Amino acid sequence: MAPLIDDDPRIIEFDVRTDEMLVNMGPQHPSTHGVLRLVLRTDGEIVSEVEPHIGYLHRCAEKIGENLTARQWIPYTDRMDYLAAMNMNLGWSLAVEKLMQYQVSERARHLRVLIAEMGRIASHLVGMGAYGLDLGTFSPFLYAFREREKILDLFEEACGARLTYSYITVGGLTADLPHGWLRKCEEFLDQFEPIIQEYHALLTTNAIFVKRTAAIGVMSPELAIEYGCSGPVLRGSGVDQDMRRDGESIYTAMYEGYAFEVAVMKNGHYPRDHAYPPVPADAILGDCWHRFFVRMLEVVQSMDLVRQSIDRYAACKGPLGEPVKLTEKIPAGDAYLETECPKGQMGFYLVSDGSAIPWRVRARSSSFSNLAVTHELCRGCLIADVPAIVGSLDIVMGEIDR
Amino acid sequence: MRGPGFLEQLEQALPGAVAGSRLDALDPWIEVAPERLVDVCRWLREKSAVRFDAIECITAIDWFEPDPKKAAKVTWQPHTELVYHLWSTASRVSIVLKVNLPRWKGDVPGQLPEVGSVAGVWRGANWHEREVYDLSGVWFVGHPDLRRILCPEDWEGHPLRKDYEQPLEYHGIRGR
Amino acid sequence: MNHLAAVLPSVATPLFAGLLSSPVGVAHYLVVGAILFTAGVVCMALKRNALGVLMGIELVLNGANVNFVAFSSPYLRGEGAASLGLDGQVIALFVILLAAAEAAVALAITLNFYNNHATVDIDRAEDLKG
Amino acid sequence: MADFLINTVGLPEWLAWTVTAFVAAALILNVIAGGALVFIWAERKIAARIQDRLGPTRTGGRFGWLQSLADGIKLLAKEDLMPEGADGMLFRLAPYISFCASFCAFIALPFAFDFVGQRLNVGVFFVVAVLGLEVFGVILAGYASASKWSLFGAMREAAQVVSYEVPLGMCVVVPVMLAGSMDLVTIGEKQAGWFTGWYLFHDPFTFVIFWVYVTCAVASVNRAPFDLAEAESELVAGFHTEYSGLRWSFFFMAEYGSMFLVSALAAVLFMGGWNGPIPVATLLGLSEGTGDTANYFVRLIGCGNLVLKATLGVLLMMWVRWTLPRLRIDQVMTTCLKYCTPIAAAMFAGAMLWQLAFPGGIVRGLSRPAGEIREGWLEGPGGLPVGRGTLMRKSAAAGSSELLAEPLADAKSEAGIDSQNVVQVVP
Amino acid sequence: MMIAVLASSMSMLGSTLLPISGPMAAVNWHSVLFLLFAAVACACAVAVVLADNVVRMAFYLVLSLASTAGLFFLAGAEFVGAMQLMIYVGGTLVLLVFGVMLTAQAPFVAIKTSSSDRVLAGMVGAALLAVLLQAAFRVEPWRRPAVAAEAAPAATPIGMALLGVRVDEPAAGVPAAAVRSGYLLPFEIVSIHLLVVLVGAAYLARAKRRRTPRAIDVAASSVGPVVEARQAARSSASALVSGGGR
Repeated sequence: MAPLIDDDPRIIEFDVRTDEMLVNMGPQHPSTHGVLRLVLRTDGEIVSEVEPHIGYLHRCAEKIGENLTARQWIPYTDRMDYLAAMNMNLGWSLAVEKLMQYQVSERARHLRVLIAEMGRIASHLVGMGAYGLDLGTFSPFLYAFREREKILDLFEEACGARLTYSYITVGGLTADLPHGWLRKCEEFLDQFEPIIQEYHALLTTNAIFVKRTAAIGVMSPELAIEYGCSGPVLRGSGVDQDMRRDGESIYTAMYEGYAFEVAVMKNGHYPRDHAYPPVPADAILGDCWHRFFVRMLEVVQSMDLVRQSIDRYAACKGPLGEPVKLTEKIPAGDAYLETECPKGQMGFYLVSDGSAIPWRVRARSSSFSNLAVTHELCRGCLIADVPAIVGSLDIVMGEIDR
Repeated sequence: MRGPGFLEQLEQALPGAVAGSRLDALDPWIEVAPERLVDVCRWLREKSAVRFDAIECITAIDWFEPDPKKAAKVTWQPHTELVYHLWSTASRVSIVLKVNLPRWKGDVPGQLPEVGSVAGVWRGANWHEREVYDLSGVWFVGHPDLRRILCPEDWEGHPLRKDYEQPLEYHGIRGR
Repeated sequence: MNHLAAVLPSVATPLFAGLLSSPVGVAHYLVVGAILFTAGVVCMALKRNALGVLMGIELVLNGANVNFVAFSSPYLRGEGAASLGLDGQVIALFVILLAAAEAAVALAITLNFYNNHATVDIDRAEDLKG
Repeated sequence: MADFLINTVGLPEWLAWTVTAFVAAALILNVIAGGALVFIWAERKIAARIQDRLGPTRTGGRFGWLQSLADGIKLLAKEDLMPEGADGMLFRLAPYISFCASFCAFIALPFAFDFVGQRLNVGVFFVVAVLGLEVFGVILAGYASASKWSLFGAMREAAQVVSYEVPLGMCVVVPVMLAGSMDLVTIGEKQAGWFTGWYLFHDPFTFVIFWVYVTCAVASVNRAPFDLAEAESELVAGFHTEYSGLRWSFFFMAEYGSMFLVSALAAVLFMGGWNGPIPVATLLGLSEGTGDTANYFVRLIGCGNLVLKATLGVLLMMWVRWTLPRLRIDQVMTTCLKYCTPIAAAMFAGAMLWQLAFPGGIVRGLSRPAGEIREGWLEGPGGLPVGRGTLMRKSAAAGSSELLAEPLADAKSEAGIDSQNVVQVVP
Repeated sequence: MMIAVLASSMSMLGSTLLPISGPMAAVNWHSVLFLLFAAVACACAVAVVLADNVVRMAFYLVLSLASTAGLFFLAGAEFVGAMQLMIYVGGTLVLLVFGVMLTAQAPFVAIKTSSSDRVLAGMVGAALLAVLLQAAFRVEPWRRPAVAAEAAPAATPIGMALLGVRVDEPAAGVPAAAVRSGYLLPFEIVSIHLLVVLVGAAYLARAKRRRTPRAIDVAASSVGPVVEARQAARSSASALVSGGGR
């Protein structure tokens, strides 16, 4: 390194110099959302480089998929994003159905929307609570889990499992909803709605929370797109993209007739943002605060969708339909389908040689792409910002490592 | 992506790059000559009418049947197929590129097949290529940092190859 | 040496006799001050680490402070002994303040030295050697 | 107590004093250790209530009273680990240094009039100074652990606590200025009577500076949102990452001890100390000097008062901790240097000017313009100061603003003068 | 030599302690505490010299200085004692340890001194100590045990003195007017000095460095370009039948 002289334009800071230090954040660290290892190169409190190391949770899900039939692989999708297992089931089922060119019944379609959106609420609640935890406040986490528990209760009643559901499956769903479920779901939504204001008071508008998140980890839309980021991470940067609207027809057809607006800032406004706290003055589009806020908006959006789907499902008198056989043969060919999962666009790619067991199974993880951008966001931030940034990406290691 | 017009544009811009295509498939795809892959990708991202600004996924498919009885029945020659799923945020369309590589470079077992890296075109391809290298054993020439990503650094073999055999033990841990 | 050997028992006997029962005087404090001072001087001479030298200086100043306070103390004044009164305490205060200032500057110099030479070994600081 | 032991029990003097010292030490230790037990239990219950759950319910009966005791026993039984490469001696000593600092500061803290380990003439200064020593144990712990996270925690703690001593000192100086003494007992005594006499309500500046004090106190004892040194989401557990078992619990005893200490200090400095909002004892006719038993009774009530106020302060800290996210290190320093310090300085100046303009505070000063004003140094006939006394101003109704001086009773005897000799003081 | 001094003093201590082991009733607590603090202060000061590890040195120094503060309290200089605790122990030494950590290359910094240096320094130190002790014992009145005096608290007089007003009684034999000026000027000088030092130290300790580009600096440009690009692409992509979307 060439010596610096005082009027060198490269010098911007004068500071007490310290030695560079390599620090391991993880794999056992409270705020790495699982077994993620971040190697930080720090100069005092300032992080000059972050390198994520992944793979601690690698379970060869894709290899396993080459030895099971398509329906048998459903439980393995549960364990990818275990916080939104319903959405994972849906993504894989749709990909297989796309290759099989299979059409589920209308009733199943509405039920799938209902379940998937409930799953989204549950996932965003965890994301929100855990983000509070990353910033050092514990209470919102429990508030979020309290409500999530109720969703899990509902799921348990519907399919018997609380975390790994395997409920949505190729050709429909494993079972219809039990009697009285819809009423309980509506009751949940009614009591949940005012609680969102509580979350806004505790986090979104909290001065310290804003200070910790606004203008931190700013991601430009170009950067987000180039890294293949998706979901709230992409929309938090102001890119108007939502697979539920922009995806392939087999997926978008599911949402046909549903009214929803993509939660993204347009002309300085979020959809229906008059009902929510205003964007703080020092927040920049693409920072941690916006990513968080998009999630909060999507909770409301999903509630709306759930209400709509409840009506449609209740009105739909047709049969639910049976799932395909466990050993159903899949036509030769390949199909790739991306669905809008809570964490982002989850893609499933299926190559079949005509037998019941796929030749190749591929899961394109949204968190994988979202995490890859970490080292760009964390350059030059403080150590305390690293959990804030990683937390705002809302990653799930089960999905990244597969 | 259906659109013979687009394919013609590509062929005009980069003659000889397109090795084949199938536009009536479920996901229409274009097969690209391995040595022209980076050029094609750069053209798709920067020059084409539809800017494919995001790379969603890179998949390697190992077309190889280890069971000799079944292998006699298959219609294809053993090869490794790379599938690139690209996406245009602007116009919300996707495109599929396929690249066929030999299973081993020069058919010498153990020599990884090589193809140009597109990490310079989309920075997001970096990790995807690392994953393909790690699990399927394809060497991406020009990749800035091609290391294993999911498996440990000292892991042997590439698990998603069909002839992969799990090691008997790894650092004293029983494998099978 | 001989002188000291002759002096020590004569002065030390009243000092230590009834050490626990009789009140201490200024001399007791002076002994503590002397030990601190000496330790500081030795520390300054001995340590090659710049920060060690700094600590030696602190000890020396502290030893001096003990003396000032002892001379000013209303409790220790023996009959007929002159007292510094308040002045002793005020001087001790100034010493403490200036020691803090000195420590800050010395530390800054050490850091600067460390930045340039990547060491705090003062034996290596010989750039200005003629 | 020593007198009692010597005269009534008949112990030899040295034994009596030793016993007295040990009893006093044991009492303070009890306040810290017992206080820590109670506060940890309270923290669990409060956190649980804030988070919509129950907290400990079974251990030791209905409300889980014995939960912290059970935890303590568990910690005792835990293996005492020390990382390889740690500096053994410093690693082992560090928790005790922290605890000692916390403990020592209690020596000068009055729990009621004369209920004090050692009444120090510079009590406030002593407490603040000793409290600042706690940081040393933390630094040593962080350094000796041979863990980078611990080191980060230690560096943060050092930077933070040293910085916050500046505004904290300024806040503390205001009551000292108003009382004209650094003796905590005197400061408490000055606020006797109704709650309007508290320095909190002395004038608007003291009211503001009280909240600055609260902020700085929370920061200097490392509680959320300033718990940077042990920020669990960033630094795993900061300086005590590598600690386990009893040593770890000593850090916590020190933390809860300090929390109680700064709260008690706030009570003494701003909220009348052991004087309740309503002078119940005085209204009942019980006051200092009524008799030994009455004295003791009054002081016991005062002690309860102070503990209650300090506990309220601790509860406030808990409430804050379970509500707010954590600040970042640069924001913590900004809060200190850009907000707390200037505000404290301005309020200090304001309180000073207020004291000049309306001596006696907002309530007393305005309602009683005449009479006792303040204490000061009196000049004798030769121009030399002769001793402490009270400056009087004749009532405004008398049409004179002349300043009179009257030496205090003890000052008179001390200086060997009587009030006749005292003349005017500089206005 | 040092050992000789120590041995002789130890033997004297032993011989003189024995006779008074009986009448413990006359224990002077001031003396006991003094001995305690003095012993800790001296032992730790020696330990500072003997230790090689800088952090341990700092630790011993803290104990030594804190014990000295205890001595100050015993000597009736409560304000100085508290000041010592606050500034020296709480401030200066924390700063020192900070410096140690900033300059630590290995986890535990220990620059060894050669043993010949040790011997030499020990000899010089012992000689110095002998001279100092001799001086300490030379003046007769100093050795006299103190007259037990109840002293007035010194904090207020010190404060007044620093503001230029002396309210304490002048020392014997000094004319009152001579000490009346107080310490206002030195106080101001020290204040300015501290300020200058603060600025100077901050200036000296800085290091030049290149700024790491922060993510915020390469921050988000607006969404505008993407939206425009999308519109452009939409119109130009009309030739395509997109595989997705509507």
